Order: sequence, then C-alpha cells, then structure tokens
Amino acid sequence: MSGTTQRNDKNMPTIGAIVRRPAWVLLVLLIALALNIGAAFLPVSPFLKTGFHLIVAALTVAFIAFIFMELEKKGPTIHLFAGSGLVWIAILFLLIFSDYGLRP
Amino acid sequence: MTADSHFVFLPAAASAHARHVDWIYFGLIGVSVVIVGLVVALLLTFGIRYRSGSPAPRGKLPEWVSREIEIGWTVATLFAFIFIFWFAAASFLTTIGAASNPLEIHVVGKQWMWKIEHPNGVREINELHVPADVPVRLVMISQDVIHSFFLPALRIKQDVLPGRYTSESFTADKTGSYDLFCAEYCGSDHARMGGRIVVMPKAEYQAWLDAQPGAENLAGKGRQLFTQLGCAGCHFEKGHRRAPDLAGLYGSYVQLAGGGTVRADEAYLRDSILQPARQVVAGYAPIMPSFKGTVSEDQIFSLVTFIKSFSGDREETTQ
Amino acid sequence: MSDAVLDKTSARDESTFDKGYLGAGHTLRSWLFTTDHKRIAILYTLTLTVFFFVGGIAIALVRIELVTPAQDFVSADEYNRLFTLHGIVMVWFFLVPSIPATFGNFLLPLMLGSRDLAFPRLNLFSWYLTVIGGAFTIYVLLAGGVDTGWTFYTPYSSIYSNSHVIAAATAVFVAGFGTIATGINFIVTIHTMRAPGLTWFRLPLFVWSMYTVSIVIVLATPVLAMTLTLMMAERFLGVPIFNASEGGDPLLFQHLFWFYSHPAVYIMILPAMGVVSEVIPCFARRRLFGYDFMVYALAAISLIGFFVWGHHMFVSGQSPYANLVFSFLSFIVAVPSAIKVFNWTATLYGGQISYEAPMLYAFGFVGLFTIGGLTGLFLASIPIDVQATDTYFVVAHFHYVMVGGTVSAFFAALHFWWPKITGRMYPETWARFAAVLMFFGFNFTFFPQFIMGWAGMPRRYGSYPPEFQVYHVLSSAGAAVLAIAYLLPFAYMIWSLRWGQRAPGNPWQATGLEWQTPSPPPKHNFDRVPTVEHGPYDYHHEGYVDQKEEIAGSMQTAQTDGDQE
Amino acid sequence: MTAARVAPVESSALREPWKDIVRQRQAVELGMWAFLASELLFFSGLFAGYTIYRSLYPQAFWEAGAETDLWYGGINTAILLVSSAVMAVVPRAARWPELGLFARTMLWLAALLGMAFLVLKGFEYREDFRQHLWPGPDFKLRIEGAELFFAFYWILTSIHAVHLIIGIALVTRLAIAGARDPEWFAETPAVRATALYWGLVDIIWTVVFVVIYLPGRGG
Repeated sequence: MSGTTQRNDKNMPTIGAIVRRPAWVLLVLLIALALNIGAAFLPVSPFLKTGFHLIVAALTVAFIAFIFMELEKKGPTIHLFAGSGLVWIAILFLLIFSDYGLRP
Repeated sequence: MTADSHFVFLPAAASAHARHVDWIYFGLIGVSVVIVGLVVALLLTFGIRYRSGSPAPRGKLPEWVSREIEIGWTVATLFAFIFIFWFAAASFLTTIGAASNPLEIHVVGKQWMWKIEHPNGVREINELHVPADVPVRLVMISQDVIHSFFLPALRIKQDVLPGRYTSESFTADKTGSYDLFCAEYCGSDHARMGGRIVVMPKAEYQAWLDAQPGAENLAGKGRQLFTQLGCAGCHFEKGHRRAPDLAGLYGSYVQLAGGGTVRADEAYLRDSILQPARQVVAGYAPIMPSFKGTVSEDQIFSLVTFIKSFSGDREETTQ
Repeated sequence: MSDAVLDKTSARDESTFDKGYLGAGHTLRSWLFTTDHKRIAILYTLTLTVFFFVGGIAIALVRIELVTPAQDFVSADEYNRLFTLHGIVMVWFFLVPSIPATFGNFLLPLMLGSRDLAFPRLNLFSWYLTVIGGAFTIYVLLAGGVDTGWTFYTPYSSIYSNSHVIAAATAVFVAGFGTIATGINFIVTIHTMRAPGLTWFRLPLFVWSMYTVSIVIVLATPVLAMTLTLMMAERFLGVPIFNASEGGDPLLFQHLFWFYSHPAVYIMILPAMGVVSEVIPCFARRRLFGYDFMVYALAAISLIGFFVWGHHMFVSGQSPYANLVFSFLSFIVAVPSAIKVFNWTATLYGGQISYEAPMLYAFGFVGLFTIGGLTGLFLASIPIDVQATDTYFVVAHFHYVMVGGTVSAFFAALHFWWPKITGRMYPETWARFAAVLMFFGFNFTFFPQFIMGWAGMPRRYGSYPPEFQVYHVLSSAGAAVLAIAYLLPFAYMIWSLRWGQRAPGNPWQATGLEWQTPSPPPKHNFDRVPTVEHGPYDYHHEGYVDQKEEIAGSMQTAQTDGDQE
Repeated sequence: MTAARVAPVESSALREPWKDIVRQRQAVELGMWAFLASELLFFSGLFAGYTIYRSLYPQAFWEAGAETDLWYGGINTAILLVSSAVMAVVPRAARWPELGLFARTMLWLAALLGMAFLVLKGFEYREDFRQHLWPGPDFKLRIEGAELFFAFYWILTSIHAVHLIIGIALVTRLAIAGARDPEWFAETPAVRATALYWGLVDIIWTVVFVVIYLPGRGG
C-alpha cells in the first residue's frame, strides 16, 4: 500500500498540471464512446459488434479505474481487493454457465 | 394417505436402481463410521491419556512428524474423497441415458395435486399406477410454482418446473404401493400434495387401465384438439404448405430460419405451440399465432403426444 | 484450574457494571450512541439473544405440531409461517452475525492490540442496520408472517405467496448490508491495526477466521441483496424476471440465491472453527498442531466455498453435466475441513488437558462437526442427494453443521471469554452440566432426522404419514431437552453477573493479547500498546515441558491479577 | 498549512481510534476498495441474469435493444464520463489548501453533471412510458423475451440512478462541509472515498450503456 503520496512533493502543482492528464484521458474516452456507438451501426454480425463493444467498455473501465480513480498509484493490497471483485464475478459467470451452457 | 404404514428403518427399495443407490449409501455409511470412529477414538484416547496431571509420558515429537503427517492426511483425504466422487458419479452417469421406448406418462403438478395422464388417456389424481418391470418415463410440468415429484421407494426425485418439461425414469420391479410426495415447498397444502405409486404386474396394470372410465387415446385426443384449434388448416395443407410438415418430426433435427438446428424434442414442440416466433423453421414465415393462454398444460401434453405419434401416411389423405 | 485461582473474598465489593468499559457510562445514551467496539458487541449480543429465542419459540411450536402425524396443533398456513420465521431469524438474525458481530467485535481489537475497530461509527451503524432489519422481521411476525421458507424460491415468493414477502426480504436485505459493513470494518482493521510485531503468521486463528469470513461476507452478501431485489421487483412492480410464463427461468433465482447461501454456510462455520482453534490449545496446554495448515485451510474453504453452490440444485432441473462439476467441487471443499478436524485432534497429543466448559463445548463441536461434514459428503454424491435432498436428511445435516457446529462454538466462546467480557466467572459445574446436556439433547433431536430423511420424510411438512411418527416424537423430545440446555446458560450467566466470582485478567492462563488486559477491559483496551514477539498459542512447544513449574508460575500471576481487581 | 500536514496528529480530520491521518487515509482507501468490490458483486447478479436471458433470447434482446433511446443513452454516457474526469481532479487538488476552492468548484460541477444525467433520465423514462415499454399487458413488443430485456433495462438503470443520487448527496455534503472547514477538507479521507464512489457509478454505467443501448442498431 503506497497510501497517499502528498508528503514528498512539497511543491504545489498548478491547476493546469492537475487537469491536464484527466483531460487527455477524457478526450480518449469520449472518442472511444463515439467509436463504440458508431460500430453499433456497422453491417456486421451482432456477435462481432457485441465483442467490440465489450472490449471498448473494458478499456473505458480500465482507464476510469487506473487513472481517474488512481488505481495506478496503489500498492498490491489495493490491487488485490479491486481485482477480487472481478475474480468473483468470473466465478459467478463461469459456474452459472456450467448449467445454462451444458443443458441437454 | 399411504397404503402401508408401519415403523420404517430403511425405505422399501422397489427398483434395481434403488438397491444400487442403497449400496452407495451403505458404502458411505461405512466410510463415515470409520472416520467418526477414528476421530472419537483419538479424542477419547488423547483426552484421557493426556488429562491434566496424568502420569503418561509426553515425549517430544520429532520435527518432521508435523509436516509429513499433515501432507499425508491431506493427500489421503483428497484421494478418498475423489474416489467416493467417482464411485457415486459413475452410477449417476448411467442414469443420464434413458431406456429406449419407455412407457411415457404425463404429470402436471399444480397447487396442490398431481394430475397424471396415461398414454391411453386414462387420468388419475395423486395416484400413479405403473406396471412392474416396464421402463417408465414421467414427463412433468407445473402449472404454477415449482413442485418436486418424489418417489422414495424408487430413490428418485425431480423438481417439476413451470414452463419447462423435466422428466424422471424408473423401472419398478417390486409390486406394492409406495409413498409419493411433493418435495419442493409449494405453499399452504404442500404437506398434502402427495399420494401413492402403485406398482402392479403387467397384466393387472392392463386390466386396471381397461377398467378406468374415459380411456381414450391421448394422441387421439390431441388430434381432435389439433383440428379444433385449426392447426390442420396450415400444417395439413396439400401442395405448398404455409407451415412445416409434422410427419415424423419428433426426434428429427430442424433447420431454423435464423441459422442453426434444433432437435425436435418435447420441449421444442411445446415452445413452438406457445412461442412460435422464437424458433421459426427455415423457409417459413413467422405467421403462426401463439397459443399461450388458449391451451392448458394437459392439452399441450395431448397435442405433443399427437405430434410425436404422427407419421403422416393415411391421416393426411383423409383431410 | 479456574476455581483454584479465584479470589473469593473480593467477589461482592463492587458491581460488575462499574468496572472497565462497562463503567464508562450508565445512561441509555451511553449505550445507544457508543462507538466502543466492546459495547457494540454487547448490544449485538442482546439483540441476537432476543432473536435466538424468537427463532427458538417458532421451532418449539413446529416440533409440538410434529408430535402427531395429523395437522392438529396449528393450521397448515401457520405451520408454514412458523418454519419460515425460524429459518429467516436463525439464519440472518442469529447464525450469520452470531460469532463475528459479538465475539469478533469484542475480541478483534483486543487480539490485535488496538484501541478499536478501524471505523467505530460504521460499526455502530452496522448494529443499527441489523436492528432495522430485525424490526422489519418483527413487523412481519406481527402482521401475519411470511410463508415462503427462508429460501424465498420463485415463482412462489414472487407471484403466488399471499404473505408479507416484501417486508421479510427487506429485513434480510437491510441486515445484509449491516453484515457487509462489519466485514469491511474487520478487513480494514486486520490490515491496518495490528500491534507492533504482530505479523500475519502470528495472528491467532480466531483473527484469521474473522478475516476470511469477512472476505466471504463482502463478496457474497451483495449477490443475495440483488437476488432479493429482483424477486421484490417481480412481486412489487410486476416486471418479469423469473416468471416462466414470460420466458423467465425460476432456476436463475436459485443459482443467484445459492451463490450467496452456500458461502453463507461458511460464514457461519468459519468463525466457529476460529473459536475452537483458540479453546482447544488453551485447555490442552499445547501449541496448535499445524498452525499454517490451519490458516491455509481457512483460506481454501472460503475460496472453494464459492464454487460448490450447485449441489443444492441436483434435482432442480439443472444440467446433469453441471451436477457433475458441482459434485466434484463439493468433495474438494471437504478436504480442508477434514484437515482441520485432524489438526484439532492432534493438538491434544501430549497435552495437559483439563475439561472446563469451553473445552467440553469444543469437544462437542469437533464430534458434531465431523458428523455434519461427513453427511455433507453424502449430499455431494449425486445419487444419494437425489433421495436425500429436501428431506429431513438435509435438515439434520445442516443442523449438525450450524447448530452442532456453530452454536456449540458460540457457547464455547461465550464461556471462554465471559470472564473477559463481564469480569465475572460463570458457575463451572452448571456450565459443564449444560454442555453435556446440550450435546445429548442435540443428538437426540437430530440423529433420528437422518433416518427418517433417508426413509423419505420430506421437509416443510406439517402433517406426514404415520410411519414416521416415532422419529418425530424422538426428535421433539430431544428438542425439549435441547431447549432446557439453552435456557440453562441464559439463567446462570445472568446469575453470574451479580453473584459470579470476580475474574482475574487471565483466568485460563491463555496466550493472546486479549488476556493481557484486565477483565473487563478498560474503555481504551490497553494502557500501553502491546508488542508481540512470538507466534500464537505459546503453550508447550512440542510435547511435555516441565508441567508443575509452569502451572505454579501461572497461578502466581493469576493470583496477582486477581489482587489488583 | 504545509507544516500542519507534517504534524498530522493535530489534523481536524483525524478520527478515533487513529493517531495518524496517513494511516487513517490508508484504512479508508482499503475499506472503500473492498466496498467497491462488494458493489461490483451486487451488480454482477443483474448482469449474470441479463447475460443468461440474452443467450436464451438473442433475437428478442436485439430487437428490444433497438427500442431504447440511443440519444439519451449516449449523451448521458458522455455526461458521466465528463463528470468522472471532473471528479478525478478533486482529490488531486483538494489536498492543497490553496486549491481547496477549485476542488470544491469541481465537486459542484460533478454534482451538477450528475443532476443533468438524472434529468435526462427522467425525460427518457417518460418517453419510454409513452411508448409502452414498461413490461405488462400493453407492452409494445410481442416477441417473447423482449419483456425480460426491459425488466432488466428498468432495474439496471433505476438501481444505477439510486447509486447516482447517493453519489450526488455525498458530493454535495462534501462540498458544503469543505467550505465550512477548509482545513478539514484538505485532510479528510472523505474526498478520496467520495471520488472512488463516483468512479464506481461511472464504471457501472459504462457497462450498462453497452449492454442496454447498443444492441439492435443498424439492423
């Protein structure tokens, strides 16, 4: 756990410095959103489209978690807890589909 | 409620399957007795021998004992448990594949009774008469909540769901009458939703069937209904049909309009009556109306039975 | 041992309620707005005791009905409401919060050497959520009850039942968030508030059990909350979710429900394992056998416990191939439990075992849990489960685990830490008697249920075929014995608050930081932050070490502790 | 002010039983992430149900998805993305007392964006009711399974909205309390906690948007 890091940097950043990175990421995310919406109208199979949508959504989520929510700066314990939610969702989906996917 | 009521220690076992399950049960009891015996013996031995202030010597354990013992009994229990799993699962696997050409009996569960219909149309409530030594398959559905058709003497139980067929198969080989219970809690009179299963010799079963009123062929009833509901108009049409041919449909594979195939089993036939638009046969327009709400589960059974038995031939020409 | 070290003269000088954290305030306000984990633990204990008796009365009526085969004592609808009330109250308002919310709350900061839990106000908030949930349950009870069974299976609960399903589900929903808050509080406390030197592998197993159970709580309970929300949405708003006539699948409810409710069994049993792992080494005067394996076993149980829920659904219409998967995984989860039983047994080897009440309860736990666990193997075997599920076999099995296991451990903990919590000793003879009575009453009640269950007696039946009567009579008679065994501690524990002998700081000469502070502990727990230099259970290292010297020495310390009181 | 942070014992944000604001912040951070994992599991039940029904009724879900309003959905998604970028700035700025005012302005901005989301959502709901998209006897679509889609539509979006309302309340409370006690605002772990919660609300919406609004477009 790295905790909060403010103690070392005594120099106050400018507002511009604080805003710059989230702003760039926001731009990327908005473009991703536009791409995702645009892709929905492509004349390809629903399966491909859904796959693409989910990948873009996953990337968006990763950006929000790692940069907006500053997960990138956290230590292994926090990563473990943040990841545990995903692992347990995977357990739920995997085993629930062992029924629905294997019904004769 | 039931025929024979007396003190029971073990339930009657009225099929080969039931006796087989009992063997697994006894095997597990054997294993359990050994393990419980071991644990209790160790608790008592250590507990008495090493009671506070007892003169028993308390020798030092060598360092390696802990880890070796620990790994040893972890692996031992793991293998023991996997063996039991295999022992039990192997017997389960043989029950997945059903016997060929069984006697099919339809069961509708509703709050709080079992409605049973034999292939020749004989109906009974809360009682199930079956011939001995004949493979029987119960095709079951619920009209309301989840029930469960439980026959302890045959060691079988299967939940009966609304909206979906489930089945259970058995071959009873000991005549007599045994308990029938609803095992899934279903409301006020759950405890009364039972009766009995009567296993009778084949000849007696036939005699019983003949003696029942209202015996008419279930498929025949389905056929009548089929005409009444106007299904014949499209499905029996000559030349170019607006609807798929039903002759020999049951058990075959159907090409779907959306791509893919589906096996025409009971569930598919039922779905096609209630939700015709869901799995449209390739080459046909989705014009069939849904019969949801128009036909009861009993009627669906007779329709399905009719379609299953329908092989085309003469019947078509008589239309 | 304990009787010898008690200082009998100082017994009646000062009320228990004037000492330590108990003396920190006597107004109602000082209790209802407290953020002291010890007082919150007391609040929980009182609340859970009330619910334990509510659930107990419900099942007493059920057992009276079942003495005769006919439905003659209560009506069928009343019967259904009674067993549902018993289930809901006992599962969510007793067993799930039982050991964590009471002993966990009280002991966790003490065992870690800290002043309080990480978020004391959140802790109080958890209790209020439990009380609000409890208030909904009481409302349901007064308004006429709920008849779905504690499992709330759809479509019965969401469409067909005419009882107070929404209020009951809300009760569980709210109480569930109380448990989640407690779980988060425990996780953070264990991560951030350990005393200097108290490394992860020096933690007592009780703390480990609290940690693993908190993880399970935090990750499983929200799924239950959503499942109940969906059920309530279908019932209240009429939108189809599980309704088969609109294309829904009632089995989806069962999958989501058991995704929580199977791990919930581990939520109940893991803390019990933690308690027993504290009690047995203490009264065997022996280091716990295989400490690190015990830790791994706890972790393994809490993880694999999430993979096995499908074994509740072997006859539900679930895919037969899924049955095989879940059956296999269920056998795997039994391995770490078995390891724990062996390790507790092996801990006794070469000890100096004395049999105070907590040890008797712990012995009872090991025996009953072993039977409960082994019958779990029966239910994991598909062909056996087909016959046994939804019968009294299952009822007996989970009562062996939850009552024989968790409740035995709860009473072990109650007696073991009672001196610490109240500053008074309980009457040892009565306690031993109650422990033995509870063990026999329990087996008397539940063993017959295995036999009648296998013979086909379905659960949730208010009337039944007469061939099962003999077992029901036995079971009801046993329940009467069990009821007395539960009322006894209630009586003598209250008695001890006034007339019990004054307890020293460490009446059992136990290791663990909680014993290094006076009984009852001061509001701030420790006058000086303790430092830890070695692992837990520092009794005899391996085998026999000079016994007499040790006892004499510890008696000396206990005596001085007593004098300070 | 910087000096006050070096001697954290005197911090006005310090709560029992903590002796050190840094440890307290670490604890809140850990607790918050554990809570977020719990929240993820809360929603996972819904998503699991959705996935199963979509696998059972692919065609119906495809057709029903086309009935949702992509304009409302898309604009709302953009609004939430902007709001979480705004929120991301808050903890980075709030720890400098000189930037406290800026951080609180950002909080108000995020709250406003959240409210804009809710207002649009309200219009969208009204439109949906007009079009008979509430499952029931006069439901617009006939195909089996479409009602299931809309059951999930309503439950997913409304539970998300409840989370957003809680988020707005937390943000507003933080902004007001921060204005009253700027020193507390610079130290309190509540800033991080609120920002994390807001992030979660956005994360959930990202997935909701993809599964609810995007199916069934473009034939």
